[in-house]
Amino acid sequence: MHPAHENHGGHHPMLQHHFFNMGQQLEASILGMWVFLVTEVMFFGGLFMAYLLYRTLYPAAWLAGSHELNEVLGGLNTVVLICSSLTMALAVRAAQVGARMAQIVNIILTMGFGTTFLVVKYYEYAAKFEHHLVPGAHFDPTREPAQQLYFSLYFMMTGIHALHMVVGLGIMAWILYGAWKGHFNAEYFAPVEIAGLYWHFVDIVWIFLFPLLYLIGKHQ
Amino acid sequence: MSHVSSKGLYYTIFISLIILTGVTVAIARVDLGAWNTPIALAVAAVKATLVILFFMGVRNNTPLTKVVAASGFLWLIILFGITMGDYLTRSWLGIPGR
Amino acid sequence: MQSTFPLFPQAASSVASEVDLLYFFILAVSAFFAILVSALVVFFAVKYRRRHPDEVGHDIHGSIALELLWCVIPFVLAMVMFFWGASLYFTLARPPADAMDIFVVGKQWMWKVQHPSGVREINELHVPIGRPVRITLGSEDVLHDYYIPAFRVKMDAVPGKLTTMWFTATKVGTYHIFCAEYCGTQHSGMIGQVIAMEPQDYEAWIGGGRTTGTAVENGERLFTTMACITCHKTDTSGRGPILSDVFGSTVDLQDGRQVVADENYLRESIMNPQAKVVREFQPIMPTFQGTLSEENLLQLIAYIKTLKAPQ
Amino acid sequence: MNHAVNEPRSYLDAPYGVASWLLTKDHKRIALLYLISITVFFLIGALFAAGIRAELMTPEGDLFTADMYNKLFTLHGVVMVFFFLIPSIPATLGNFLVPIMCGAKDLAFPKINLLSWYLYLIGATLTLGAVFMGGVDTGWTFYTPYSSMASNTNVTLAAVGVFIAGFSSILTGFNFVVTIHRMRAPGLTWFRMPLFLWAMYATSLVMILGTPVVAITLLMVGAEAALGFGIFDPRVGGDPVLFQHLFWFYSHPAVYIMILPGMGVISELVAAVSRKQIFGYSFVAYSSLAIAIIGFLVWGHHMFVSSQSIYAGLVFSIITMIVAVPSAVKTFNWTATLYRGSITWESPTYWVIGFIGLFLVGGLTGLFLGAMGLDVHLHDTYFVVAHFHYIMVGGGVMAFLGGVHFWWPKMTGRTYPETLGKISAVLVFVGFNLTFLPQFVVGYLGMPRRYHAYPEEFQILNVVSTGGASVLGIGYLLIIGYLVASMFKPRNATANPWGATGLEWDIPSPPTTFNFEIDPVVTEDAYNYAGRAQKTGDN
Ligand code: HEA
Ligand code: HEA
Ligand code: HEC
Ligand code: CUA
Ligand SMILES: [Cu+2]
Repeated sequence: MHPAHENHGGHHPMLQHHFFNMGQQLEASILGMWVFLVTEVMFFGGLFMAYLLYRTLYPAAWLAGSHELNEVLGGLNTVVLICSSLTMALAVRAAQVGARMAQIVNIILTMGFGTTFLVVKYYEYAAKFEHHLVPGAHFDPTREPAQQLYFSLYFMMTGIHALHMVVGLGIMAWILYGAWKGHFNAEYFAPVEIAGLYWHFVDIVWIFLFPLLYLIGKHQ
Repeated sequence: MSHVSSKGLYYTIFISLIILTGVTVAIARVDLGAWNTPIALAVAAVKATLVILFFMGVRNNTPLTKVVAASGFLWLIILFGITMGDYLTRSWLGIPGR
Repeated sequence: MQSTFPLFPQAASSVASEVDLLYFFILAVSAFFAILVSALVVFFAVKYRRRHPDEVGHDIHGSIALELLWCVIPFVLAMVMFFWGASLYFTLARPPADAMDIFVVGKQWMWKVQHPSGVREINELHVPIGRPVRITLGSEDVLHDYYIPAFRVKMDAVPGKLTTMWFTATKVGTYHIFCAEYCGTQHSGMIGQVIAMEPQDYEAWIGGGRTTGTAVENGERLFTTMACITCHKTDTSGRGPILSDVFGSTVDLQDGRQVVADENYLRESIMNPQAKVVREFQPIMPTFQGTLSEENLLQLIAYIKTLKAPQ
Repeated sequence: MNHAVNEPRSYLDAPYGVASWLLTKDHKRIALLYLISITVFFLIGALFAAGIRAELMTPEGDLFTADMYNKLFTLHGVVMVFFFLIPSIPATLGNFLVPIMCGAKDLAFPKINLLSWYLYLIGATLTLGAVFMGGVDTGWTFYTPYSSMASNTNVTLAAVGVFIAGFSSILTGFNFVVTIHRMRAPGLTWFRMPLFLWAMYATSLVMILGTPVVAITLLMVGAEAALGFGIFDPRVGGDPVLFQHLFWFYSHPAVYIMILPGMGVISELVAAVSRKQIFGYSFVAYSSLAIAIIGFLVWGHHMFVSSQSIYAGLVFSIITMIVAVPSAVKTFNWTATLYRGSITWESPTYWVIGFIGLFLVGGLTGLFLGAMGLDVHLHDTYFVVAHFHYIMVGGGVMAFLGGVHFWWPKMTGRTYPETLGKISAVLVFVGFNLTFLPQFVVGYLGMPRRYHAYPEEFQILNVVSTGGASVLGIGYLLIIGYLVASMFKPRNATANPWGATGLEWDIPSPPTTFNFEIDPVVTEDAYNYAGRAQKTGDN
C-alpha cells in the first residue's frame, strides 16, 4: 500500500484511499455500474436499430427466418435466465445480510443456470450450421436473400449476448471466491451488487431477444 | 443504499416473470394482426421494468440512478426515431433518392 | 475551360447563381461576426492589458439582457440560413416535369451515360442548354457521387437503389465532372466532362451517335430475352401481374402494406422480388440479381414506365 | 518554496522506476503516460499529413501511387481523430485536473483509468499493425459497402483497433462522470465548479452515449468484411446508408468530444489571463450541456446527398443551425470576459486569441455546410476539409496547446522559455491560416476531397497550402522541442505562476501523490478574483 500520511486505522479494510467513507465508495461503484450499463444499452442498440429497419423492410424474410428457430429451446432458455436472475438477486441479498452459505449456494446456482443457457445455445447454433443458415458463402441459396440479413443479425445479437454470458460467468467465479473467503457483509457488498446488476442486464437483453427473434408470426 | 428487500418480494417478481413469459408465448399464437409485435414488446418492456425496479434495486435507489437508468433507453429512442423517420418518409416526395 | 488561376467557380446552370447568392449571404454574416469578435478580442486584450502584476479585472458577473441578445440574434440569422438553404434544396431536389431523362451508372471507376435516344458515352455528358435534364443514377458496386461544380449539383450513386438529380445548363462550355464520394483506388480518376451545347448542336451530335435503339426499345427487347414476357402478359393469363399502368400506381402487397410503385419499387421488384410480393400472387418470380446489369435494369424500368393499358 | 524535510514528495518522485509508472494508479501519472502516447500519435499523424501535402504540390499523382495516397489520408484521419484528438484533452489535462478540481485524491476508479490507457495502447497497436501489414484505404469514415466488400486492405484489423480504443474513451468518460457526481469536495456545488469540469462532464456524456454505437457498427463492418455477414450488403437487401446513420450517430457528437474539452480549457484560460470572473458563468456552463445533448440530433447533416429522405434532412438541418447557438453564446461570453479585465500578455493569452479566431472561422463555415442547398455543392470538397481543420486543428489543437502551456508548470514543476512560447504560437497561427484558408477557395471551386490527382487550375492554391503546412509543422516541432528540453532543467515553477484561482493552484507544483494534504473545503465561487484581491488588500 501507499506509505501514506493518511491513517487507515479505524477505517474499513476495503475502503480505498481516495474515498472518504464506505458509503461514498458504494455509491460511486453503483453509479459507475449504471453508467456502464448505459453504454451496454447503446452497444446493443446499434444492432436493434439494424433489426428494426430490416424487419420493417423485409417482414416476409423475418417471418421465414423466425420459423427456422426452435421456439421451445428459446423459451427454455428464457426461463433458465429468469431463474438465474432470481438466484442472483438472492445472492445479493445474502451478501447484504452477511449470510455466507446462502451467497455461495445462490452464486453456484446462478452459474449453473448460466452454463445451461450456453449449452442450449450451443445446440441451437449447431443446428443452424447443419441447415446452411449461417450467412456467407454457405448460406442456403434457395432462400430469399433478405433472410441472410435476418440470420446475420440473429448471430450477431445472440452471439454478443452469449459472449456477455461468458464474461458474466467469469465475474461470478470471482465473486464466488470472495464469498467463499467471507469478504462480503452488510458493510461491504458492492462487488456482489454490481456483478448482480451486470447479470440482470444480460437477462434483460434476452427478454427482448426472445420475442423479437423466436416468436414472429407463430400463429401463421 | 443498504436497503434489503424481502425474499418474498423476489419470489413474487420471479413468478410474475415466468407468467409473463408464458403470456408472450401464448399471445404469439393468437393472430392480432399488426398488434402482435407491439404487444410482445410491451410484455417484454414490462418484464424488463420489473427486473430493473426490483431485482436491480432501482426502486430504492437515488433519483440520479433512476435518471441514468432511463437515459440509455431515451437515447435509443433518439437513434430509432430519427433513423426510422428517414426511412419512412423516403417515398413521400416521389422522387427516387430524395 | 477556366483560367489557370480561378478563385471562383463558373456558374453555368439555372441554380448556380441562386446557390452563390446564399453563399454570399452566409459569407457576409460570417464575415461580420468574425471581424466583430476578432476586433473586440484584440481591442480588449490591448486596451485592458495588465498594468501592474497584482492587478485583477473588474468584478463583472454577466448580464441577462446581453445573453438573450446574443442568443436571439444568431438564432434568427441561423433560421434564415435554414429556410433559405432548405428552399434551395427543394428546388434542387424536384426536377421539372418536362425534363429529359438521362441515365448515369457509376462503376469503379467510370461513368456510363445513356441518352434517351440510346446514344451512350463514357465519362462525358453532352447536354443541350436551356433544357432541364433529369439524371437517374445507379451504381454497380460501391458508393459514387456525380458532381458538376459549375452546375452546383451533386448526388450520391448508391448501390441497390436509384437516385435522382437535375439541372438546366445555361452556358455553352465544357465543365468538370468529379466523383465526390470516395470509391477506391482510382477515385480521383473517376472524372469527366459535361459538354453543354446549343440545342441544335446537341441534336446534331445525338443524331451522329450510333445507337442500338432507344432506352425504351432496349428495355422492350430485354423484356422478351429475359423472359419477363412469359409471366407478365397483357391479359390475366400470365403468372405475374399485368405491368401496364403499374408505374405510379399504388400496389397492394401480400402482407397488407401498400406501396407506391416508383422507380425504386420497380428496381426492387426485379432484383429482390420476394421483398415485396404483390397481393394475390405467389412469390415465384426469380431474382435477376447478377443477371441484369444496372444499365439493363434502367432500360427495363424505362420500358415498364411506358406501358399503358389500352383505353 | 521552503522544502521541509518531512514534506511529502511530489507525484513525480514518489516511488520511482519503470514499473511504478507502468502500473501506476495515480491519475496524474496516467495523464503523463497519455500525454506521451498522444504526442507520438500526433507525430505519426502529422507525418501522414506531410505526405498528403507533399503529394498535392503537383496536380499529377506523382509522388505516391493512388493506393498509397488513399492509405495516407485514411491513416491520417484515423490516427488524428481516434488516437490523438479524442483522447487529447480529456485523457491528459482531464485526467490530471478533474480530480484536483473536484478536490479529490484521485478519480473514482483508478484501476479502470489505468486500464483505459492500456486499451488505448492495444487499440493503437492493432491499428498501427494494420499500417505495417499494408495499410487501410477506406477513409476514416469506413463507408460501406466499400469498406466491407470492395476494399482488400486490413479493414477488419483497423476497425478492431478503433473498436478497442473506443472502449478506452468510454472508460475515461465513465470515470469522469462518477468522479464529478460523487467525489466533489464539501462546498463544491455544481455552480461553483470550474467550467472545465462542466465541459468534461458534457464530453463524458457524449463518450458514454455515443461511442458504444460506433463500436458495434464497426463490429458489424468487421463481421461483414471477415465473415461475409451481409448487414450493409445491397445484394441481400442491406442498406449501405444505414451504416452512415449509425456511424454519424456517434461521429457527429464525437466532434463535440473533440471541441468541448477545448472550450473548457479556453474558459479557464480566459478567466485566468484576464484575472476576472467569467462573463455569464451559468450560460457558459449550460451551453456545454446543450451542445452535448442537441449535438446528438444533427448527425444527418453529413448525409444531405446520400439519398436520405428530404424530410429527415430538414430536421437535421434545422437542428444543426440551432446547435450553433450555444457555441455562439460561449464565444460572446469569452469576448465579454476580456472587457475590463487585467489581461496579461504571456503565452497562454496568445493561444486563447488564436483559438477564438480560428474556432470562429471553423464554426461559421459549419453554417455554410448546414444550409442544405449550399451543402449540395460543398459536400466532400476541400471546403469541408478546411472547415473541420479550422475547428479541430485551429480550435481543438490550439486549445490543447494553450492548456498544456498553462498547466505545464503545474504538471512538471518546470517553466518553459516565454519568448519561444510566443513565437511558436504566432508561427502556428500564421502557418495554419496559410494552410487551410486556400482550401476554402479551392473547395468552393469544386475540388473534391480524397483526390490524389487534381485538375491543373487548382495548383497554385494547393502549393500555398503545402507551404503553410511546412510553417505549421515547424511551429509544432518547436513546441515539442522546448517543452521536452524544459524537462531536463531543474524544477523552478512556483505553486501559482499565473496568479490564478482554482484548487489546482493552491497545491504545490508538481502536486503530491494524493494531491491534498488537508481535504479541501470550498467556500467561494470559481474565478473569484475580485474577492481574492479584496482579501489580500485587507491584509
Ligand atoms: C471538432 C470538430 C467539429 C466541430 C466542433 C464542428 C462543428 C460544426 N460543424 Fe462540422 N465537421 C467536422 C468537425 C467539426 N464540426 C468534421 C470532422 C467534418 C467532416 C467529416 C468527414 O466527412 O470526414 C464536419 C463536417 C460538417 C458537415 C458536413 C459537411 C459535408 O460533408 O457535407 C456539416 C454540415 O452541416 C458541419 C456543420 C457544423 C456546424 C454547424 C458546427 C457548429 O457546431 C459550429 C458552431 C460554431 C459557430 C457557429 C461559431 C460561433 C458563433 C458565432 C460567433 C455567432 C454567429 C453565429 C450565427 C450567426 C449562427 N460539419
Ligand atoms: C485532429 C485532427 C487532425 C489534425 C491535427 C490534422 C492536421 C493536418 N491535416 Fe488533416 N485530416 C483530418 C484530421 C486532422 N488533420 C481528418 C479527420 C481528415 C479526413 C481524412 C479522410 O478523408 O478520411 C484529414 C484530411 C486532411 C487532408 C485532406 C486529404 C484528402 O482529402 O485528400 C489534408 C490535405 O491537406 C490534411 C492536411 C492536414 C495538415 C497539413 C495538418 C497539419 O496540422 C499537420 C502539421 C504537421 C506537419 C505538416 C508535419 C510535421 C512537419 C514536418 C515533418 C516538416 C515537413 C513538412 C512538410 C514537408 C509539409 N488533412
Ligand atoms: C416466373 C415468372 C416471372 C418472371 C420470369 C418474371 N416475373 Fe415479374 N413477377 C412475377 C410475379 C408472380 C409477380 C408478383 C409477385 C411479386 O411481386 O413477386 C411479379 C411482379 C413483378 C413486378 C411488380 C409488379 C407490380 O404490379 O407491382 C415487376 C415490376 C416485375 N415483376 C417485373 C419483371 C421483369 C422486368 C421481369 C424480367 C426481367 C420479370 N418480372 C420476370 C413473375 C415473374
Ligand atoms: Cu467513384 Cu469516387
Ligand atoms: Cu457533424
